[in-house]
Amino acid sequence: MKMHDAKRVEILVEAMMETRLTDALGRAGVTGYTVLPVSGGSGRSGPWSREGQVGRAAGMVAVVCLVRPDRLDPLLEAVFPVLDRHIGVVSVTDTQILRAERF
Amino acid sequence: MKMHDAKRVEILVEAMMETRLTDALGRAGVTGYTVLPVSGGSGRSGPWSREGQVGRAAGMVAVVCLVRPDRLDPLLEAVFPVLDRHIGVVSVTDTQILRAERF
Amino acid sequence: MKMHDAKRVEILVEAMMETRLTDALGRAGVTGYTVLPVSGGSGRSGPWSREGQVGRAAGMVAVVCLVRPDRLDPLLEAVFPVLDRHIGVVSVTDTQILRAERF
Amino acid sequence: MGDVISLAGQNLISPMILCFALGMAAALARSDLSFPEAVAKGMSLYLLFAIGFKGGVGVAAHGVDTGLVLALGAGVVLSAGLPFVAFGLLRVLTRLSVTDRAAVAAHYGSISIVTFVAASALLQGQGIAFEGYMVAVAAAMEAPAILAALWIISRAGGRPDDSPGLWREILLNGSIVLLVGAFAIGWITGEDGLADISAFIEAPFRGVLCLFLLDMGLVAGRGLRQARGALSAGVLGFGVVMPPVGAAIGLGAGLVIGLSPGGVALMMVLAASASYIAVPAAMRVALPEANPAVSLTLALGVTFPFNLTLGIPLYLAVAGAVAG
Amino acid sequence: MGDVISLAGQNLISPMILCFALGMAAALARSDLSFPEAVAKGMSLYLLFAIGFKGGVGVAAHGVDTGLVLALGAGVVLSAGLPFVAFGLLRVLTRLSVTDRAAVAAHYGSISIVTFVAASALLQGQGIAFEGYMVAVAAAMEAPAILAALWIISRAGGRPDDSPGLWREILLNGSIVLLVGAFAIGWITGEDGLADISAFIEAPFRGVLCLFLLDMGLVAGRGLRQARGALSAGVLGFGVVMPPVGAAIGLGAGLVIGLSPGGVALMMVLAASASYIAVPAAMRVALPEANPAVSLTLALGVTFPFNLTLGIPLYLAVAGAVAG
Amino acid sequence: MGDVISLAGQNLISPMILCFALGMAAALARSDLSFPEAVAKGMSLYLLFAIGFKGGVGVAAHGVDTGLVLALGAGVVLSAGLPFVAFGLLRVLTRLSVTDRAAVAAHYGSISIVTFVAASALLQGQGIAFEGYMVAVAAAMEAPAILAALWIISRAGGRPDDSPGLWREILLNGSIVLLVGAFAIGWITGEDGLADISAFIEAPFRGVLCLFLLDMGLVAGRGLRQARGALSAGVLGFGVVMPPVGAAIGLGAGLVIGLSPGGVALMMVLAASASYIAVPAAMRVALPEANPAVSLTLALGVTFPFNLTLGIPLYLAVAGAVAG
Ligand SMILES: Nc1ncnc2c1ncn2[C@@H]1O[C@H](COP(=O)(O)O)[C@@H](O)[C@H]1O
Ligand SMILES: Nc1ncnc2c1ncn2[C@@H]1O[C@H](COP(=O)(O)O)[C@@H](O)[C@H]1O
Ligand SMILES: Nc1ncnc2c1ncn2[C@@H]1O[C@H](COP(=O)(O)O)[C@@H](O)[C@H]1O
Ligand code: NA
Ligand code: NA
Ligand code: NA
Repeated sequence: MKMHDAKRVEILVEAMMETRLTDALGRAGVTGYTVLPVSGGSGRSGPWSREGQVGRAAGMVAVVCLVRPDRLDPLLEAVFPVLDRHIGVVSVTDTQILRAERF
Repeated sequence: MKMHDAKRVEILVEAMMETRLTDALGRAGVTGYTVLPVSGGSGRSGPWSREGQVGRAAGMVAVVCLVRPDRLDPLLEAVFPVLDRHIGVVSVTDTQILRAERF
Repeated sequence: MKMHDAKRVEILVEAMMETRLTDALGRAGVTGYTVLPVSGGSGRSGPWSREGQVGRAAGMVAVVCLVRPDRLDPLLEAVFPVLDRHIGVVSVTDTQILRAERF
Repeated sequence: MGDVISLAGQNLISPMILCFALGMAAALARSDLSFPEAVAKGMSLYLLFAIGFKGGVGVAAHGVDTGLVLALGAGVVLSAGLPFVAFGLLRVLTRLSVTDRAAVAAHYGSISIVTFVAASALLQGQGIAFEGYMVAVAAAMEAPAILAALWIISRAGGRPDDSPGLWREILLNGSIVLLVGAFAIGWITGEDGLADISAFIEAPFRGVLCLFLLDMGLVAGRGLRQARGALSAGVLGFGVVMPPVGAAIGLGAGLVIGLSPGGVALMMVLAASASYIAVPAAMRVALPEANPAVSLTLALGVTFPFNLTLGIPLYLAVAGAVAG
Repeated sequence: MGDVISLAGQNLISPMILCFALGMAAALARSDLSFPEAVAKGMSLYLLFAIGFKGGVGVAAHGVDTGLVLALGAGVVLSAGLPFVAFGLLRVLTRLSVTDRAAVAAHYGSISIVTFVAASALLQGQGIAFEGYMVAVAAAMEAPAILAALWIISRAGGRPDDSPGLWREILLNGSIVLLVGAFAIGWITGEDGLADISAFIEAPFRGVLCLFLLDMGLVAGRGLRQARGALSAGVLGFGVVMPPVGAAIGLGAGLVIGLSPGGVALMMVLAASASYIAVPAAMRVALPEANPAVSLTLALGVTFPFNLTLGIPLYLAVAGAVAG
Repeated sequence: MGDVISLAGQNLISPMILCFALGMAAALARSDLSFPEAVAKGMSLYLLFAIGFKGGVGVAAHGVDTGLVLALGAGVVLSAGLPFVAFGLLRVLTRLSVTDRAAVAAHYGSISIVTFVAASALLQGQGIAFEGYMVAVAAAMEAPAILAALWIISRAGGRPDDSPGLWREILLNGSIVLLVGAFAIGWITGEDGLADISAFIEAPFRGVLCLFLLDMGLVAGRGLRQARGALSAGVLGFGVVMPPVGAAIGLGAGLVIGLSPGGVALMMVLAASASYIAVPAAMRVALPEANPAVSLTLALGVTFPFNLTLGIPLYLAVAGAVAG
């Protein structure tokens, strides 16, 4: 089946910043992304879990964007200022996609 | 540690099609997959979120399959007709797995 | 933007083993990981789903660790004994990360 | 006339309506107020169970006669017929594609159980009796509209996905099974069964309904905000014209089969309401090319609030005047 | 005898049983009706809290005597002893591996709190009193069976994972802590505490139990559907033979320590029931090679419905006849 | 004095406090007892809706006078002023950075609605009346403290993120909107509205509060366990010194504006309590460099239990003695 090169960008970011991040993605012309819930984790600031939590202060989400390789740089440039002072981890993986006309 | 080449296929598909997709995977001999919940996203048809929703019409799931490279093509051929007319994004990434005897 | 080579380790493990796994990661010096919920799946032991379940016996979680390449082996060696007799799938993917000073 | 206005006025300042309005206002103002998906589903399961059970107890109490069969038949005919009316009206009022028109038509032939619940709560508040089996009529009206829409689209050269799996999904979808199952349990266990669990399904019912309507307001408001632009004036117009048209047809049906005034009012409500749970899901499978934002926003963001605020009191007053 | 049948018949058409049947039927028919995991857990937390609290209030009201200590002791002995009975019976009836037999035996030595809750609801419905501390006995019976099963498997040359972490997990697992904690709070605050929150933990209790049983029916039905084939006739037979055997042993224990007829019935129910929450989780850790589909489907899909429909009325009638 | 002790003693063995203690003990013992996030949020939505609604009904019943305006004004002044007191006290007692001190100060200027709910439940249990609009005062006290803290940090050379988006988020955050919205609905619909849904928002209220406090105990205990070490003795000391200091200032404010004894007690409670929902979220956005473990653990793990067990009875007794 015909596949096309693409990048899978996975952004783990604190939940409070989700809207700011997706707004920034939108401004950078990235309208395709998917948000996955995160139930817990651990980092330099220690472990955390969403269990029984009401407030949104402790918690993260995973935002996954599949983009054409040439769209990667604008995406990262848009994302960076949002994450700058905030908790967030960005990874970029080479991947292949079906139906590239959608991207 | 001994690792083996494999493909990580990630299928983002609208929730209503989950059973049809996994049935198709089963028919193609792919019995190993894992389903992750998705809480929101955005695409050409605009943004959406599962918050407060009762119906299943708006919503997606992420189905992750790890397969041996030679099993990729049958998998994609089985998946394609299900996704054809539906919302769905398929990405395939090279990866390495432990304990390949399981796949 | 400056990116750094890294490994994305994704461990699908039965929910009962989550704490043992993250404890083992901690002992191996891996303090950064993120846990994603899993809603269902299928394997050699058949399909399962979390819907309506109260007990934790049937169910998995996905633990994602981004590590520097040289930290991969200790990580896998720490993880292996925990998974040895248990349900679990480990995949390792080459990736690139921003802000490597955090890892 | 004065009565209609005063009833509508009273209705407008009931906790139920105000909760819906609060939700809608919060969503339009972009507040982050939201209910977790699991809580929304939990409330919906509770409401379906309670309304089904109480309907069944009502049938057990008053016995069952030919009325039940007639009403079920009328419901099926309405549900299968209304999509044609809606499809025609959409051609006149909008420029939607045939596929989108068929999808919207399926929503309006089918019913909204929460509108039904809100109407029966209002009837109960006013001490107006109605046939317990109307909840079974509601269940019977979910599916025929889908069949009608698929027939319309096939005749227009479309290619709906109507595999057998789809039919099992539609007929055994969770809300129908729970509604009909709870109805059957209520019928079998009758007043004794109700006594057993009435502190759970009767006492807190209206309060849960308020919170659920708050959540629906949030979802409807968010939909409206995100879909601005997708909805032309003609489409919006359809959303408030179709309910009274449907209600008028429902009125005829209710009178013909001889329902009580309360029953006629509920038949009007069912005909006037549009599905926003079962049909949207079925349409995603059967007519994936239809734009879900159009039909869902119309059903939940326009027709539902219209019925909730103005429609229901109007239908009640008309039913009272004509059938009373 | 006629009484047993009429009691069983009445029980079979109670909302509780019918809800379970509805869930099971819906799952077997592949309906998509389902409860979100969070809602199921929420209902289970509610039921554990309410039943524990009410048990504690019962002890506060009637004082505590040597009966409590005797009953706890009897519970521990039963829980540790029944796995040996189950293990032997499984060797006769099935071809399961030693590991699977040990895992199943652990489930049947331990208890199902929902079966206990359903039985006490039935007792209350019939106005039969029982010792409030029976809920503490239920808690005490969760863990010893696991120890017994691990001992069995070790003697058979197996290699269970019995690290200290496991023991903390078993003894401090969420349902035991909540049940015992709520029991303690009920005991400390007594009737005053109950008056404070009875509108929450008493009035809606049976209704919540109905919905929870509906969910259990869904999960049990799905399990049966997916595990068809994994369960031989012998395994299925064990699922209905073991409960009466356990109940008979529980009857003896209850009579020896001098419980009231209601207490004897509950002791029988505890002995007859099989764990489907705590033990399955512990077995995944300690005996990962055991096939969870076998023991879980057996406990939840066979033994639980058997006890719910036929077992409980039978145990009640026997307890009434022998201890009454 | 004896009265204070007996009131505190009674309070300590109420189901509410014992539930919180159970949760904390379970978390410290590393039990896996936990509430799903969705259930915790569902309970919190219920409590906010119920307390807001009942406050509004209270205002509808007793009419509104200048007292409401004065109390709102006093609340805003307290919320904006207390952060300065807290900031100063933190400089004396701790070695926290300026950023962390400002973040903690924002938490203590703002309020904890569950502390308010627990206090009003205690007042109701004792038959002490209070102004219904105190719930609106609670809502008004959420945001000013954040503004004050950002002003403090700016003056200290810090660089808070105070974009306009932040202000919409703070003022329209879900809990404020729900509380104020429910208050308005209660006010509009009055006693009739309450009669409609009191079986939902009044009868089960205290029971839901117990389960919610159990969950809060679990979260607080887990936070304490994970943050051991992050909290020095000075920081812990601040957590128990600041509440009485705030309460004393709240007492002055309540007396000046002439609240009833019950109202004065609640004003003290508001001033003494620290936010653990709205402010932590706002601080993550505005002051990301502040360590959330410090302020959240302090507010939820130290100050909340202190107020719940000792603080509230103390403030009640003082308010009764001074304003009674
Ligand atoms: N190396 C990593 N791999 C995966 N997730 C991480 C990693 N480092 C941090 N995280 C996530 O980011 C959160 C905050 O990290 P930190 O700022 O280091 O405390 C953690 O709780 C994890 O959820
Ligand atoms: N490039 C992308 N990367 C990640 N997810 C996407 C992408 N495009 C679409 N999606 C997901 O697929 C859904 C439907 O996309 P669309 O059909 O373009 O509206 C979106 O709401 C996203 O959840
Ligand atoms: N190839 C695979 N790809 C993704 N997930 C898998 C795969 N194999 C197994 N799993 C997951 O691991 C669980 C247990 O697998 P098994 O031990 O084979 O029954 C399954 O239910 C899936 O959630
Ligand atoms: Na209709
Ligand atoms: Na047992
Ligand atoms: Na305060």
